[in-house]
Formats: sequence, C-alpha cells, structure tokens
Amino acid sequence: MAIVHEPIDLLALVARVQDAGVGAISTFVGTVREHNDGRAVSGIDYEAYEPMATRELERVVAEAQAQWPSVRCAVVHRVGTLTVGEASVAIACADARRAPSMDAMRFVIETLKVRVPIWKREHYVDGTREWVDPTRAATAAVSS
Amino acid sequence: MAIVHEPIDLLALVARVQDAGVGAISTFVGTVREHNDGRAVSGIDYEAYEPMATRELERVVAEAQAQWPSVRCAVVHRVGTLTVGEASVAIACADARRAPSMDAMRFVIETLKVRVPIWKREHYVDGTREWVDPTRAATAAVSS
Amino acid sequence: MTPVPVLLFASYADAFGTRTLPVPIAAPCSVADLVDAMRPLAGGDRLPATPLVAVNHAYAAPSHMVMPGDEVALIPPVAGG
Amino acid sequence: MTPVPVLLFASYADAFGTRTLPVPIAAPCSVADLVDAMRPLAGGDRLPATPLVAVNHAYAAPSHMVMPGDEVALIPPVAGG
Repeated sequence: MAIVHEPIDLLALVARVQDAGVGAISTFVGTVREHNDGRAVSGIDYEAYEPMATRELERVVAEAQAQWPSVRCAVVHRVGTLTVGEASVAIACADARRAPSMDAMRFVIETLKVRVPIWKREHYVDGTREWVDPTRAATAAVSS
Repeated sequence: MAIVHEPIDLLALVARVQDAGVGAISTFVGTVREHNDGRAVSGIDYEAYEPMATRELERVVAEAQAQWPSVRCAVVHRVGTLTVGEASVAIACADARRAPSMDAMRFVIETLKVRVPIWKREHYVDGTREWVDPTRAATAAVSS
Repeated sequence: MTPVPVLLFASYADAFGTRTLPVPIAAPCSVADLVDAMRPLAGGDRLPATPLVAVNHAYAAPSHMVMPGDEVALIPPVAGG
Repeated sequence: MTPVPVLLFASYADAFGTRTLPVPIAAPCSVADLVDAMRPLAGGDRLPATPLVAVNHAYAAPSHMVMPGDEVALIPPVAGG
C-alpha cells in the first residue's frame, strides 16, 4: 500500500501477491486517457495527502481482507504529472479461487475512489487546467 | 486470442489492449496452485484442441465485445506442462471506464471455463495424475 | 465404407488409447449415430451419455449431420483457465 | 492564542493561496468551529457547506474535538484512481 512518484511496475505488484496457494490474480490498472467529459486531455497532475493516503489505502485493503480473508491484496497509486497512457493506480488481488480475487479487486478500486485523499488536475489541450470534482457536474475552469 | 506453448507475458497482453482512449484495464491471470481439493499438486499438463480453442476464444471475445462494444479484449491460454506458480491463462480487458472493463474480464474468464476445449491433468505429489473433470465430483485416478 | 476419423483428447484419448479413432460408420450420418458407433469399440464404455462433439471446430447438436471430409472431435468436459 | 495550522490540498490550496493556513481559533475546538473560523478568511467563500476534515490522518466528524498539536487537514472532493 503505497503512494509512489515513479512509473508503476505491474509485474512487481503481481509478484507481491503471488504465492504457491494462489490460483487467480485479478488486477486493475487506471490509466490517463486523452478525453474526459468531451475535452481533450494532455496530462494529469495527481496530488495526495501522502501520510493519510497511505493509511487509507491500508484501511481499504484491511476491509477487503476482512470480507475475503484469504485474499492477498497490493495497491499502489502514483502521484506527480502523468501523460496520456500512463498508469495512475494499480491493484492486484490474489486468491486460491477467482471469485474472491475479482470481488476484492473491485471493492478496492471502488472504495479507493471515494475515500483515499488523492486529487487530480487535468491539463487540457486548449491550455487550461482543472481540478476534477466527482461531486459536481461541472468544475470551475482555472486558466493555466 | 491464442493458444501458446511459452510462458505468458502479461505486459505484452496489456500492451495489446492499451490505447489513448483507455482509462481502465482489468486483467485476470490463472496460476497453478499447490493444492486442489485437498491434494498436493506438483504441476499441471494443459492440452487444447488448438484450432477449435483459438476459434472459441475468438467467439468468447466477440460476445464480450457485443455486450460491451467499447471494450478491447485480449486472451492467451498456455498449454504444456506447468509448475506451481506459473500462469495458465491471462485476460486483459480495457475500456474508457472501469465497470465495462471489469464486467467484460469476468465474462471472458467465466465463459472460457465452460466452453473452450482445453483440459488439464494434475500431477500430484504422490505420483498419480488425473484429468480434471469439473462436471464430476470425483475423477478416476490414473497411475502415472 | 470409409470410416469417419474422430479426434480424441485428454481422458477420451486415454480411454480409446489413440488420438484419432477411425469410427466404422458411413458419412453422412448424425452426430448421435456417430457416437453410438463408438460405444462398442474398446474404451467406448467410458463415454458419458451425451458427450460433446465438435464438427469443423464448432460444437454440434446430436442431430447435426456429419459430411464426408468434416473434422470431427469428441470434447471431454473442459477444464481450461 | 496560537492559531491552528490547517493543511490544504488541490483546489483548497488554490482557493486560499497556501498549503498551510494558520486558522485564528484556539484548540481545543470542534471541527465545525474550525471550519467556521476559516470562512471569513480570503478564499473561505469557496468552501462547500460541510467540507471533509481529517484529524491525525483520519476523517473526523464536525463534532470531533481538535486538540493542540493535532494534524488537521481539509480534504477536497477526492478524485483518485
């Protein structure tokens, strides 16, 4: 469970949950895409309240493991400026069986998105930048 | 969509579905585990009816794309003798949004398991081998 | 009569001791008739009541007609993944 | 009175023009009172009705008491992933 400033290594994350008792590994990778809400995106700044984000990620994983006790989970979220196609978050959940690995993976990404103190500011091709607010339909544009 | 005889390269699979419009990539990896139904497993032989398995994989992916038209899917299944911890199957489903990528990934692994003509013979630590039959509670042991 | 070659895999290949079984029946014939023609052969007692059959790489119903030259395979319970 | 330093991030840091805002209120005080003391400050008009607050790296209810030395942060709507 970590906030990192470097590109995410998916295989290293998978290796952390791998084990001789594991038969299924589900992963989720979030990437920067070139469009959002109809606007052309050139990149995203990710910012975190790092000590709290790390603790929230640990709490989310602990809750997943309370619900699916045999699942092994690892999560990493990147901060800094990312370009289109780069991974911002990666989750790996491993279990003897596939259903718990998939259910836990989904729980972790859905819960992470509503609770972990991380923010993103999109850079648009037109030169503006904007903090993304999922609680509002539209956000105020801030000139870059 | 392929049957391969070499170790699976997860990152290459992810790269095949990656695209500037992609914001979410869900993957599933099936691995050989050291226990099944309480027996100690040392490895698994995977066998496929290769031309049909390839076509069934293509059909499963086509059905996923009919249900989630924007999802990009790639699947690879390995055949041959695998040891504990090695990946037998990998699926990557990418989309602008996470829900379709996760739903399509789950559909592909569940459908693959009931339809694609691939078989596995477990090698047990006690020296016996057995073809796994998911339709029967117990399968007949064949001495190695 | 030219026998119909049937491809066998996994436990079925073990049961019949071969990966290609010449089945003594003339095509055209139904899938059901083809399976019935396999039952008296050595290993045929290990077939389930309605084994899955593929014709030209697609699952085929018992009533499907097998034509000369078709690629026919018996599909044991699958266990991929 | 020693002001309570409040950590700000993202759009809130932009609104107040700083990443650590000394809020003129004496601890102990409730989270609700702390937020109210921020509203008259420059940028305070951009706060929502009930902004999320974290005390010592955990979300805190409006009635939670902030003690001297606590690490207090205002949490804008999160958008990770």
